[in-house]
Amino acid sequence: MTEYSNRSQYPQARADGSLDIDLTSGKYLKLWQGPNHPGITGNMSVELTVCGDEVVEGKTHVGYLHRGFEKLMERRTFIQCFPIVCRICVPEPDFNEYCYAAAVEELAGIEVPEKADWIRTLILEMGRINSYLMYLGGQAGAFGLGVIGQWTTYARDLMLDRFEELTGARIYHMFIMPGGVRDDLPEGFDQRMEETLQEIESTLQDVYDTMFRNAVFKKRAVGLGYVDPAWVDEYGITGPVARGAGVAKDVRRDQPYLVYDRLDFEPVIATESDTYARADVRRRDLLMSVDLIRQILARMPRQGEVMATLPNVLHWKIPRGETYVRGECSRGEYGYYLVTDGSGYPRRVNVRGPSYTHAMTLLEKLIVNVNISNVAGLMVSLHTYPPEIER
Amino acid sequence: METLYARLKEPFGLTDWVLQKPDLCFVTVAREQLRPLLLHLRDLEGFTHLVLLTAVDWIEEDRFQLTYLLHDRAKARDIGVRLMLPREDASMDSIHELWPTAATYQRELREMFGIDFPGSPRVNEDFILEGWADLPPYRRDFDTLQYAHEAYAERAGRETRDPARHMKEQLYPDGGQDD
Amino acid sequence: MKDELEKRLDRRPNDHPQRTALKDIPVREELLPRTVKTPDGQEIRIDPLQDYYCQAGPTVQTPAYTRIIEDLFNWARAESLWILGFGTGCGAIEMRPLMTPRFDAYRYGIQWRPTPRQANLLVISGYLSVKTLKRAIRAYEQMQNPKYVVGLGSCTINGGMYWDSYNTIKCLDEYMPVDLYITGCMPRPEALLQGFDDLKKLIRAGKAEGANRYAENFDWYKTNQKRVIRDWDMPDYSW
Amino acid sequence: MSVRDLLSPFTAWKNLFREPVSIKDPFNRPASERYRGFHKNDSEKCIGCGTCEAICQNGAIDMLPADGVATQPGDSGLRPRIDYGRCCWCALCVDVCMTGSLTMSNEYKWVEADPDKFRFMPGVDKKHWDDYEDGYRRPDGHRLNAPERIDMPELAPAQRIDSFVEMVTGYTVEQAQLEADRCVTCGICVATCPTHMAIPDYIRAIRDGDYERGLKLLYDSNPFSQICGKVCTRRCETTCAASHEGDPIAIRWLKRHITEQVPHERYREIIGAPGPATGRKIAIVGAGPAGMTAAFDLARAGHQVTVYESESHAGGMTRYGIPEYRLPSDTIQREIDLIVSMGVEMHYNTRVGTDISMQQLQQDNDAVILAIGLWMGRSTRIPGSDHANVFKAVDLLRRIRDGEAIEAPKSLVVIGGGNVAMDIARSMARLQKQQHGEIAVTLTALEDKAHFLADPVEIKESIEEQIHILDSRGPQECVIGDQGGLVGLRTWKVLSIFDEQHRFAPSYDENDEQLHKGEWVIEAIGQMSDVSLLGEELTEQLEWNRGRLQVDDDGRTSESWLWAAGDCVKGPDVVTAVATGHKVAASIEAVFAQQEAQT
Repeated sequence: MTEYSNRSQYPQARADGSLDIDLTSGKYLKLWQGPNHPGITGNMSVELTVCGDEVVEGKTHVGYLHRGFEKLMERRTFIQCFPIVCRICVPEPDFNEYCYAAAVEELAGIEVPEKADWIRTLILEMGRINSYLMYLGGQAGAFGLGVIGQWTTYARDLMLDRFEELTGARIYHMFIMPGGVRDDLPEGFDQRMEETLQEIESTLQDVYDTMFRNAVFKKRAVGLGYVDPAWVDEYGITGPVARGAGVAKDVRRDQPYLVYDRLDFEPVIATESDTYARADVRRRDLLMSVDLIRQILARMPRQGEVMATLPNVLHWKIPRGETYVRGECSRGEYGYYLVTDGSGYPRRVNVRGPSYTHAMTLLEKLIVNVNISNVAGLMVSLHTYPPEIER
Repeated sequence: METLYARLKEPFGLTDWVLQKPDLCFVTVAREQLRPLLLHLRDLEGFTHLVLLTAVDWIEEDRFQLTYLLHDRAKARDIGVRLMLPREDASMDSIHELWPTAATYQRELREMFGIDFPGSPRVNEDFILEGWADLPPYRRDFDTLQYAHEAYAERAGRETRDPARHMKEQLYPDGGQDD
Repeated sequence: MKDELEKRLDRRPNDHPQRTALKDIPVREELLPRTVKTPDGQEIRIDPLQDYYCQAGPTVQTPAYTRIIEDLFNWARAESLWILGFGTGCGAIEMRPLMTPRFDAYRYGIQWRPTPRQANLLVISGYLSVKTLKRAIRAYEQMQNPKYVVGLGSCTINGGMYWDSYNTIKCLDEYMPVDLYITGCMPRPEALLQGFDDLKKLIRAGKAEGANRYAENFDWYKTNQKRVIRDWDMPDYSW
Repeated sequence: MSVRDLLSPFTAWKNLFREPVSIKDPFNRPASERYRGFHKNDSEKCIGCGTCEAICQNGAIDMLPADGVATQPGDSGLRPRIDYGRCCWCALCVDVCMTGSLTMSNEYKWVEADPDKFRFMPGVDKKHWDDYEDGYRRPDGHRLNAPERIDMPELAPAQRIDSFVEMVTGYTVEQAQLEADRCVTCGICVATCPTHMAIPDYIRAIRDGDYERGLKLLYDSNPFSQICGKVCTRRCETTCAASHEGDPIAIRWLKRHITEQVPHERYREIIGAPGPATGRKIAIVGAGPAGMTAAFDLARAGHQVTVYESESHAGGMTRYGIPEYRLPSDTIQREIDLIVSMGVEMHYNTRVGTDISMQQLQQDNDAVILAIGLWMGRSTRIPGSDHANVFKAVDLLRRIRDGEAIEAPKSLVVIGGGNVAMDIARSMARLQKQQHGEIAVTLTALEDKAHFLADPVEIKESIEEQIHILDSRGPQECVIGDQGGLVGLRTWKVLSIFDEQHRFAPSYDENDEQLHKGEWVIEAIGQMSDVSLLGEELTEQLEWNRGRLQVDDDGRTSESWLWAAGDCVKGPDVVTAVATGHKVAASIEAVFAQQEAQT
């Protein structure tokens, strides 16, 4: 493992422990990476203070995508919130739809038909595959392996075609509604899904050969961004970042929701806890999702309703209460904290995205002493999406 | 969960216990008991993971509710600790030494609700908003629609009619009785 | 055109009452005037806002002398749309399929560049928060002429889903000269290609005059921009 | 790190031999079958209820008048205009659309240089995707509002058939809440209600649990709210937006629910006391819904109102024409008492024309209102219809309601397919059950089942009560037996009722002849006014229209002091009578105000 710590003698620590960074000394340079930068994960930025080509301090800046969802939802009825939540996360919007719907159903006491649960699980796994494919392209691209992104984006597009025929939209599906899902699977869906899954598997084999067995990638990813397992609780680390550190933390298994208790799987873990390990966890997790989709299609009931009867949504009121609903998305724990006050509008919705802790405190910790050229790779390895930080 | 509550109720003066679902409960605690309670939960009860820290504005009751949601990984359960703060000049003790991530949450609360957390790192820096000069936007008394109307130009030419009123104008404009 | 713009400007109220209690927004540390010591010990006084930017405002580009030459230029411009890879909003995610083999926009002379200096098309991919608007304006101003702006998604047209948000602008053309809009939430890659194709037609017809409109109505645009960007800690034109 | 790590990436070169994955023509790639693309609207089907606008969280939809779409009962004449600078294609508008007119195509490309052009009225502004086959439409069974009405609890046929106890028991609060919840508050019904009650508002009051506000809203437009809550013909429900893809909202039962939830002693306080006395005097002939409504309005305005009623009780046809099991007497009495409490002077058992003349009324009052109803049953005038056992339905109903002991025959035939026919058939069935334990009532109507004039619910309940209903039968003769007693009714099959000019001229199939056995025949084919009270002179002076008094739009007759309202002018039904009552009251008020201004 490459030793990154204490490579530079600067900056020196002051007596109180803070860093003695004097911009006028000429030793340091302030460098903004983002928001308009090819090596940034979406529309966000890190304010780097560098000494030579080494980062001595990094501060995450977000808010470029802030639309005030939590405020907007307070003035939308419960059904009107449903189309807006998915916009909180572009690459994997369905988790918002699921968490919101589940929270509303819990507080309103709505029973969801069993088949809807299966279809929801299917959609969440499809979304996970999409998200991971994007990640793989980004992770490879951050280390200069542009071709991986060309392949995975194509594979992801095939999955988007499946999304389109199932949900009627490519990106923002607006399919998981409070009460169930909008519609049943279309005819012949299983067959086309199987073809897509096979294409994805073959793409992944190519990715494995050219990325994971690539000297360049190994050289740069191994040892980069080491996360100590002890930080997992301290920093609220979830998902593949935690699993890459050997902590088998997976909401799907720990607190099974939807139909995960009826599927066979084991959380994927790795112990090296660096960028390479996290990429590998995600690659294997992706393959697991492929398997889960096959299990779902094989086991799900084909008869029955997909939507519960809702009260007239125009005057839908939910009694006072609060709850938290979580799910395991591709980046970690996604959760909705919903407070209702008996009116027709949510009192408060708080969206807890995994990037909130990963891209802020954890990134700022990991980024110290990293070479500038590796900042992008490090950020991607935490798999952050800025809109779920600022909402 | 029940036994946990029974054990902690007396020493920490917990109230308003709600078992929302088998693995999630909410309790309310007084301000001075919060830190001991969080420490106890983290170090002795296994609630090692701070899931979220957020606020709810109960403007009618003139107070903020802070919610600290903690997760126990081993037993797969959560506890939400509620704390009520007066709305006026709201300020709360920072818990960033217990969980470093709390600093981010506290920065957001400072910006979006105007709740101060003295001592929390970078708490007064802009976090999400930039150059914001109005009421903290997540407060209930901040009207986002009105603000949007006043601050940002909108495209002209939108109008709408109410069906019932339009029918009245068309079919019985004098408001008279008809069939 | 200008009259119409003025009219739209007039119908909006000035700073609204909620905003009267303005707090002073401190200028960023790195933008403050300061003295810097060079490695050889010389001390230099720097005022970043004055020294780091060229402050000359934009100028209107006159067409080439003859029609044939101008047509040739326009053809060349139309066939090389270089898009600034600045994902300002969610719509940017549909650009990625365009960059990759399935939709392959490169075959139509469209490619993505990482820096404004190399790009001539700014795609505003959806809503713009005030914070991003500030960056988008700078990115736009740093692009070389001739340059074009395409508004992507309904949010750029009339606010879209975020019509009542306190943090997003509603009409993009109040702040930037937009040549074309593509509606959708978000528009599919095929719709984007269609939009770029239509933009090419506009350019070939010599009608994509957004940059000149920006230069002509510079003050109007700046007034609008400064109305929503509260901490205007940058020069008026950051070329 | 090994040699393999250096060589393995070169496997990428195998893609050199692969078929390119690029889509050849990305400009013409159709979206999927379910794709939520640009909107379509079937303008013929759309009723302009604005529910799409109500649910749109983006404020993208405006309801505006459209070219070629007229405002008419049941159609507001507005059509949605969608702003694609706002829309997010969530399709909630499609899901909630009350008629299913709004759908989506799978078109998705729209590029425009002018941002103001992204607004259009689907189905009205023609678009090339209007005839696209594919695109999102609401999946079967996917509803955002419950299509089924909450059933009104009522006595089972076996329980109710031998008594005149009210058969409907009224919603519980929970049931009413659920039913009120179904209303989408579009307000299209208001225009159809003859008296334009604030229907969506009082339904909202039920949802809010604010019954006193609901009651105030009811009595603002209808002083017969308790009665209408039980027996209204509810034309509003025929135009209800929910009726297009489900049951209409039970507007009548919800009205009834409000009146039941407020304690009766609170009514007067909620409705409010009458205004200060004006000294004006008004006489009203007939204490039916029209007369009493006018009395209510005028008394509340402070005028001195006197009502002359020939029967012993007020209520008119609501009391003497509607059977007790549909409308109990105490409901009527409460309603009348409430109106009388506004300061109305009642003269019962006083027949104008006999006990007091119209001329006298004219002299004593500033205005006179004629609200004499339709009390004379029409006759079929077929052979044998003058037999002693051939009755008029109105007469019989009145006698039953008056408490007269009637000996029901073992079997009888009713002629007519309206509500009165159902009422008398069911009333007689009850008497038969009480007296003989057996029911033998045959009902014959000219119309076929699809065009019955009676309320479908009445027909359903009649059938439940073992009334034998025969449609398309034209009465030809009341057959009289050898002993002089009635044997039954002979009918022919009806081929058509109206001729080509839409005039009443039934044609029959004479080969299809039936004899319906019955000791009695009851005619329920319509009523007319008894206008003898006017006296010859006044009858001469007044203008007439097909046997009904000719009135102007305000209910005023050709005589400037005389107004007319109720069934004798229009109808017949309670709520129309209430509407005309309001109208003449308003007209009289206007005339008074005019006189005031002149002096």
